[in-house]
Amino acid sequence: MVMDLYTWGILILGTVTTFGLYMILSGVDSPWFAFAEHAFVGTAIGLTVVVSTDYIFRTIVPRVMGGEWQMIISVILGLMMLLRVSKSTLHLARIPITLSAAVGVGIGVRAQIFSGIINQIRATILPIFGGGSAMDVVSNLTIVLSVLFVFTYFFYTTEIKGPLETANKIGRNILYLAFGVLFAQTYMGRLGLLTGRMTLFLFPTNPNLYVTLIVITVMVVTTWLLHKNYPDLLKKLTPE
Amino acid sequence: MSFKILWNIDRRIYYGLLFIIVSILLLNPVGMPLKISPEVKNTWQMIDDLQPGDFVIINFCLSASGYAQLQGACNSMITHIFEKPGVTVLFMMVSDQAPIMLEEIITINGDLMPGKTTFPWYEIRGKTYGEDYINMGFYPGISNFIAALSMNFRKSLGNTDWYGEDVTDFFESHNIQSAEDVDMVVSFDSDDGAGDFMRYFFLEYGTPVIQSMIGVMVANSKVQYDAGNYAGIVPSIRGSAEYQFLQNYPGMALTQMDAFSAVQFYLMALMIVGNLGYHFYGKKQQEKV
Amino acid sequence: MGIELYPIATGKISGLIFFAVLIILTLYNLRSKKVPYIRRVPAIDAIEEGIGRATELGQPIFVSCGMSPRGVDAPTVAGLSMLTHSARMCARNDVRLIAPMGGSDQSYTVMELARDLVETQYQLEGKPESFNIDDMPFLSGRQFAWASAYCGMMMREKPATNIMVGVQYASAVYISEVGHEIGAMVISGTTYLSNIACLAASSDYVMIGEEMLAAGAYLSGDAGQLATIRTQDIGKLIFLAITVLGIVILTMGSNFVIDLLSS
Amino acid sequence: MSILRRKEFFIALIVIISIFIYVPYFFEVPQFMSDMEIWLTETTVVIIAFSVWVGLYTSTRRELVKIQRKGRGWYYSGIILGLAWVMVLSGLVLGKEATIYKFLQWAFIIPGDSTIYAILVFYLTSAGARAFRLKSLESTLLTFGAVFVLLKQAPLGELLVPWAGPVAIYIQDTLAMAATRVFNVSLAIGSVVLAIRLMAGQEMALIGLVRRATGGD
Repeated sequence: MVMDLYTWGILILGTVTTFGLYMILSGVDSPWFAFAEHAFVGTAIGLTVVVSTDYIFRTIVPRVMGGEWQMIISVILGLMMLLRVSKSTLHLARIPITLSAAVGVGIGVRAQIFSGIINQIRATILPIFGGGSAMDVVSNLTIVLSVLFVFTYFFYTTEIKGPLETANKIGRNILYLAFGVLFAQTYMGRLGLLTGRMTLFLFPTNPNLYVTLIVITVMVVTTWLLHKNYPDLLKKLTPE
Repeated sequence: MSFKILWNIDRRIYYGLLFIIVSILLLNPVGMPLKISPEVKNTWQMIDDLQPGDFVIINFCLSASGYAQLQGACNSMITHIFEKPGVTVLFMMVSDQAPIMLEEIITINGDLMPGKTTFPWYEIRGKTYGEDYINMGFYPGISNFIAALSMNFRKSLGNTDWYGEDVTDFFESHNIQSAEDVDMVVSFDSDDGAGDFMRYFFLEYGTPVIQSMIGVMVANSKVQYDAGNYAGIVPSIRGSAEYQFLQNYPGMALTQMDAFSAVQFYLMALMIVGNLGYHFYGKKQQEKV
Repeated sequence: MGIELYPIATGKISGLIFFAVLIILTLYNLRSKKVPYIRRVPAIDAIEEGIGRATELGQPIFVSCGMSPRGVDAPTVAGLSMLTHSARMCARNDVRLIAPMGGSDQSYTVMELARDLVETQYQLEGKPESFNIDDMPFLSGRQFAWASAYCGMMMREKPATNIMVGVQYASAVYISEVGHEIGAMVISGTTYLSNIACLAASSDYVMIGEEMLAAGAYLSGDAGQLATIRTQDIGKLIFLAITVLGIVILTMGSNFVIDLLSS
Repeated sequence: MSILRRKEFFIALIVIISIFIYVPYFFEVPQFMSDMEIWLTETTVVIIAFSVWVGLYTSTRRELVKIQRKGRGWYYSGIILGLAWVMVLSGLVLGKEATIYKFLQWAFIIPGDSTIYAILVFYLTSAGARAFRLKSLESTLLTFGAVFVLLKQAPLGELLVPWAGPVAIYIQDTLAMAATRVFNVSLAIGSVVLAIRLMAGQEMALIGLVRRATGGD
């Protein structure tokens, strides 16, 4: 019985969430959308809090118990973060904020020097003549020249005129061509998300397509009715 | 006059048609041919070359949305790794929605161990929980955590798994002490989890990193793959379909490819319609204004 | 005690040199306090146009400084500059500013910062009472929960302009199209190239990656930030010079530069 | 005025932290320095884990105020507040395997998250139909780039227009790749410079210390 309630609840509420959120496509405000949106935000906040706190209890607390005194300081610094909620203790919360900003920026940047800069130079140093087919020569030459042209588009402190202006324009055009390519690639990626979602919907593992369809019909009809006949009620039912 | 209609199509008509096309082709797949790209073949080979005694981290930086797309890659790659004899596996997540999705993957591909009724006690392709694989669950702070993991491997992970079981024996019996003992990292990403593994594991210890990522990340990951930062990539749904094909794993990724082709032609058709509308009607209207 | 006594870790010499050069350049540029020439990017005019539009129509504007999933980083700084600038313009023209905050686990700190910065702008304009903290709500630390709440707010408030800069992931297209649907002018800028490609198709104005950083520095008017742009340009020149040198030497049959970079 | 409020204290803190972060990375240092580096990194993870409670607090406060005011649609605030706290209490008190906790995840989070991602295709379609018009040189280039890749990606497209595939691969692997690379490099340089500015005490506004008055005032 409890298990039934569980499956049916997930089916119905899941459908309400899914189609409530799809309703934004219609461009019409609907209480179902508002419900789905707020329920999603609420549970999402809750989930983050639970898993983060669980990490503290599962990993950090045993280490403190195990006699790692330096972790006690970490926990104290973490707790100091909570002082941010009051104006009088706000300055104390700046210590952990400074620490996490400085460490976060530091560990990110030091590795980026290699992965983002040095290794990229290495990958751009391509043999233009010598070895390889004519096609290789053409593509290597294109890569090198495109890199040069696009870079000129990203110079901000030099006045763009003369030959630099031509290079800048070519760079900009290459960039737009690249945007077209990337749009198409991204489109395909997003399409994967839609077909993935539709697959789950059309071939549900926990099936009752009829229930889903009934729920959707109810949602569509109520929204339509509210819109046509009871605009005041609709206003009352949606948040400001 | 007819071009006026083309210029003023309501976007809801676009949406409705798209919905219908996808539904029809998913329900009645045609079965179009598929070419295997070299990078997926290469990645498949790398996983196939895993030796007994190798230790693999499988990381999820995947939200529920990305799972809908990478389902095929998750299932086929994970079973491939689990089919290699003597390989030990550690699951970890840096996305808070991932634990519940991993449980689904395990239920699909594994069976409960005899005498057990709950998670984590599942057997997948002959590997048993606690001996051949463990699930360490979620850790906060994506890049910061992975950095900490590379420096202080055992302590960052802790001794209890996601379900509160003590897993000290697992690490000791397989002699896993530091990040240098990791032989491969596989990351399923809808955020840049593999990028962090690449920066802190590959650049530090040379650990090969394989990424399977959602569509929007493909362009960036390809650049990293070409620069030699990633050892392998399985890009989005197409990569998933190819991997499923190589692995002979039955699944939806292959059937989704039909809907793919059709919708891309649909977009091209819309582009033509939009251009006709613009050049024969909209342009004049805009010039008038 | 001398740190230089420790041997350099293997394979890190090239990175260390690059880093050191950038440190020296930045410190030099900061000290000289010389404000360099900065190319004016079209997006700046777009922001002014957008706020002007809101003033005319008497509608609010939406500004987002990004999801900041990696905490405080360069694009987020640009986003905050843009938010600060918009806040000042809004306070001056009595336009209501709505800035939905959140989007990632690390956005909590950025949120407090943004609130501080915006409140200061209202105080500087002499209208502290116009600042309303509820117009900068926290809409959860999850990307899509944040985005759907953002769109819900937009559909209800019907803003004249929607400006979103900083780190924006896939949700940016969603927000931008909803913005377009309700008739808002959409100005966006982000650092993820695939996203920019999509935003270029759906926004009215788009800032391409570094253009956004330059615009942020330009708007902030802070000599230090402007000097940073100069350093970045020099950094790019160094990158180009090494690449070209490497290609020339490689063509002559030597792997010298590649080996140097690997050391 | 205590030392904890002074700007110099924070700059010193940043510089000390930076030394422990950068030096062990580039040099072979004694053990205590790498221990410090490890501790600092682990501490940030702990701080992030705690800071989510600040987020919970601020949203609770905001929604409570809304409920008190009883404005239009105030009960939606009740939904946020109620669900957030039911999640927190069930997850922490009853455990992660609790039925109610899993139920809420499957009912709201998983469908919500995947739906919004899927909606993007619809919006991209309408954006594409609108943007790909041969108006100017830029939009023409945008359109051509997209068409070739679309033809290549759809298996049927390669059969109908066989030469589209190689052209698309050429554009993808040279021009688009170069643009992406330049883009990433310039951002990487930007981040490095930002890190240096932080060390130089130029970005104190970012830790909330100095309220930066910006240009024009």
